[in-house]
Amino acid sequence: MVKKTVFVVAAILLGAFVIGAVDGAHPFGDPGAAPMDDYFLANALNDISAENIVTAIVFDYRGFDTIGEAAVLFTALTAVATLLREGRRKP
Amino acid sequence: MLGTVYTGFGYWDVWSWAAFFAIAAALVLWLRAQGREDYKEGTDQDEIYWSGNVVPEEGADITVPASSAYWGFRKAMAPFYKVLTEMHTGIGTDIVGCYVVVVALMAVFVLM
Amino acid sequence: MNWNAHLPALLLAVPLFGAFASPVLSPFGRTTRNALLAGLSFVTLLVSLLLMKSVLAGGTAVYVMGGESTGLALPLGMKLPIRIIMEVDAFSAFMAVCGTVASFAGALFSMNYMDKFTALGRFVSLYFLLTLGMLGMMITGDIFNFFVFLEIASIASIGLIAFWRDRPEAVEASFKYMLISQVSSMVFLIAAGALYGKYNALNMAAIGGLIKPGTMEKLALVFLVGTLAMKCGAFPLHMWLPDAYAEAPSGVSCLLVAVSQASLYGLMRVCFSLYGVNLGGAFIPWVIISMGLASMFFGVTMAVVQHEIKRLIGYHSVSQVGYMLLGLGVGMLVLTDARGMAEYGFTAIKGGMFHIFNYTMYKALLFLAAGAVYYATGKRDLNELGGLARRMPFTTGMFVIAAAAISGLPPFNGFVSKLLIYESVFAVHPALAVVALVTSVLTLASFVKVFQTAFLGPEKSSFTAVREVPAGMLFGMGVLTVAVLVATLFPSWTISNLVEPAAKALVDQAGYIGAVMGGGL
Amino acid sequence: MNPLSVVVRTVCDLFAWFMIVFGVNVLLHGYVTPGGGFQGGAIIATFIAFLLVAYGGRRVASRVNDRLFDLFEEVGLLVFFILAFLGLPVTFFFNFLAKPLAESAGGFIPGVGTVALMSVAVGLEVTGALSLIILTMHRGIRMFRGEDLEPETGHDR
Amino acid sequence: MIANAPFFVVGLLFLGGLTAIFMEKNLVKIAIAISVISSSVNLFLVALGYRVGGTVPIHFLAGEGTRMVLPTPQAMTLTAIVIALATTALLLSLIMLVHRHYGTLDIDEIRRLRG
Amino acid sequence: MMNSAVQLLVLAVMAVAGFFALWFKDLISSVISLAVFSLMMALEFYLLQAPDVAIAEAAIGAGLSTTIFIITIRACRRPKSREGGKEW
Repeated sequence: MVKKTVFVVAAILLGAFVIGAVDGAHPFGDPGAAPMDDYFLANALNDISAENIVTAIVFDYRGFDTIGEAAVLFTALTAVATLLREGRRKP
Repeated sequence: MLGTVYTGFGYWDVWSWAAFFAIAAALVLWLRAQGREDYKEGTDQDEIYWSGNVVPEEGADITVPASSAYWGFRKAMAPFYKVLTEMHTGIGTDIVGCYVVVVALMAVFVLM
Repeated sequence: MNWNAHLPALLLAVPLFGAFASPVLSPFGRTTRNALLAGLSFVTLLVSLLLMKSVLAGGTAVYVMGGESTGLALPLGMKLPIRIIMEVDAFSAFMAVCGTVASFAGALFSMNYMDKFTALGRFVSLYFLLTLGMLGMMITGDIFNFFVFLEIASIASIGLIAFWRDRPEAVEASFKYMLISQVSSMVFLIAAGALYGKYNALNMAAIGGLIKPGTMEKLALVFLVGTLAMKCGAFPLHMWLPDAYAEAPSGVSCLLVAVSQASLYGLMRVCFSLYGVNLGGAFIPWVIISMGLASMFFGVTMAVVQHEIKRLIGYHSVSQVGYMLLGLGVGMLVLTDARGMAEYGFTAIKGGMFHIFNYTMYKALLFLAAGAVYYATGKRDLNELGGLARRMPFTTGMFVIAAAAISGLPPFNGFVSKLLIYESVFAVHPALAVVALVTSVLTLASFVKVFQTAFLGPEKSSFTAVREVPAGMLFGMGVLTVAVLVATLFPSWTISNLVEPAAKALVDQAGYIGAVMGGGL
Repeated sequence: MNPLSVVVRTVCDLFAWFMIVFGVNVLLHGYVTPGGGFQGGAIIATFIAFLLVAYGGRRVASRVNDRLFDLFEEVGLLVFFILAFLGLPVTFFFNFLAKPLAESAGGFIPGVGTVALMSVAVGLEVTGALSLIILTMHRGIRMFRGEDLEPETGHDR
Repeated sequence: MIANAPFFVVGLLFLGGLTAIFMEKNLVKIAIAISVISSSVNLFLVALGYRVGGTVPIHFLAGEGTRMVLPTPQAMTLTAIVIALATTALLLSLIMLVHRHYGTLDIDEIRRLRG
Repeated sequence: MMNSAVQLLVLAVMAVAGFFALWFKDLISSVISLAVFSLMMALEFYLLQAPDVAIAEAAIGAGLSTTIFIITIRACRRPKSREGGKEW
């Protein structure tokens, strides 16, 4: 029981630190100067004529994340199919 | 030199050690060649001496199993190993708990 | 077109293609599947060697994914990079070479080792995905991309650890690893998101250039360090590691060793390049040093009393990771102190780095040898093994070489890297070197036990039918043996050509940032 | 689960087919309206979930062919990879079909170039993968009921 | 705190999920807790990109010349959501297998590997 | 102002749903709570001007995730009622 108490206390402590880290990022609703995102907002339509900037980012500017993400999904499918494979039937 | 490493405090040369090993091996082989000449295979001389008892047929009976190796060491360190094995409970949440405790402690100390 | 510039992309594209093509090609039979596995692993190894060569000759390689040219990190009028950038300096290339050698050896070994399982097409897919995750972590320069590759690596390794899903222990080990890796990767993502929110950049070099000390940065550093230290198995966070390494198929354990080194790479990248001079005092270096000491000592003491061969080697992994954490942590301690760095810090980093190479090679070899014993006899409990030296001479020989290297017996490469670490950490405090020496002694003791009980002694009657393992497995072990012997016989060549550029690249934060940001910090 | 009422089953059946149409719409117009590969694929994959509710597990397992979804997934992944690879004379992932806004009127491939094509490819992949995950896990239930599976012996002799 | 409400809720959900991992014994409940944690991280990422008065980052819907919210966190969140689903599926399959082998869902009884 | 009031309401419902998802002992209720939580999350994403993410979260969180949870709960029942267990 002592162990469990210690863990719960540590979890609450870590949660408090997570709140701290999250609050430390920037105030909600006011990200300040955002040069990288402003570049996307300004140039996505003109450069590659994408109306939806999020899609443009997902498939072009940060396309490599997307192939990684497709690989994650593929990995998960492969792992699930491996774990729950039919295997050999009894003769 | 290909085999020399300077550590800043001294150096290490693998080829001189290789030479040392070669010389030592030659010495050992020479010493071994000086051994008794009346040793003959197939006689009682190459039997295992088992304190006068009958030697068991199965090899496993005359070897020390791995669990019994370093018996004295384990005996001497028993309190230490008791703590250590109690720590490795093997429960999944304990592993997560260790992680959470360590990260929380690090965060506490880094902010102090 | 200039293939040299595209090597970083090819390094990732080759295993990715292997993973995607394996379900299509594996119905064509065993030969096709094995050719795919071994062939593409070999191509990956070749690409990583070429990459190493080009990085050593031409400096840090920057590859912009999807940019108008490979080296155009900053678009017109921008101070920050906007696309995903692969940044390969000498350290990354060095780690990639270590990882691909282990991957190639494991692939050769797995061809015969996995024969009696079903679903081998999926095994090949997962193997390539694990390689992909490892290489991606090693060469990416983008923190969110790092997270994606971390997830690929952990999911693939979870699938592979539980590959023999009819063994309850394998499922259990896999489940425990899944729990801890999920929680910790979420913590990692919180830290990455917080860094993005404050600096509006995801590139590690860009954040490294902008970062200022503050509360949020300290918390993010702690989260990143905790997660990555867990993934490489530092002491209080190591408990999943022996289970996972012991229950995975041996060819996979060999690759998992390299994957844990990728996490170690991430840890060092975060501490040296992302934070660097803003590390905020000596606290984090001391945390890493003490984690290293604890890992070394407690890992080896747990290993001495194990009697299951792969679990014993798994605990040794914990203990060996401690050496690297110790060496690199001492280097981190004197990062801002030029005199200490010149006197002993750089030697410590070199020692830690050389130990990464040695450790990957001999630990992978040990796992493969343990797997060969298991393949031949069907037993993994040391109490039931014995007298295998006559039946399996090649396996025995390679095991002896690996065991001598890991225990740091003088002529072998393990001794050289440990010597570098001992002599340099002695300058910080003698106690560090003493713990390292005691660990080395206990390592030797436990491997004497393994060698004596498994390979020496009288033959057991149940093992009369045991044969030497097939040639593919021997060849896989042979690759690693050659690597160990090269590092043994030519330590100076290895250090000056592989290790020293990597160590220089690691401590050179300005160089890492400048490669992307164009020199202007 | 006990059989659900007829109303629920009919509604689920209808919704399942509606979801496919909606998903394809979201998938194809991802570069103009909210949506794209993942969202469209995920919406189409709920089709299987609805079918499971509407028809029950046994009928779905016997009627639905896994090969089709396997094909979707493989084709999606390979097309995605090849599209990324085709940009290689410049860089991996280079958008070699894109046109600036001024020139992008009409044409078979919209001006966004590979974004639209990759979106469709990822949509196929996500559809196949998510449907297969659900189907495989659902088949897993049956695996635990009947004990007719021989444990794999691995490689011990 | 009211102004930062989404961030606060993120922290709260993270804390709750993390605590629930230690309070619960049932494996499925632990999986639910992990799911809640990953959802909270997703909310954090999206909330990072919000700008007061910003519109959807889609020119088709927003019209010209307006102030838009940041699009990068949304792209990251899409990736993170799919990753969360993939890991959840794998975790649940592992739970099914654990239940098959051990016949229980109590995490304290799944401890054959120890010491 | 209106927007932020709605946002606070959605956040509150979301926190409550998340709390209940962790609180309920019954697994099915817990999973249903999780689905509600995911729907509220999707609504919140919509309010934060992220319709792309909202669609993905609604389809994945409320639809597919719930399905696989329920499949798992079905699979992990105690195998006592063999004759009564009609397959789902």
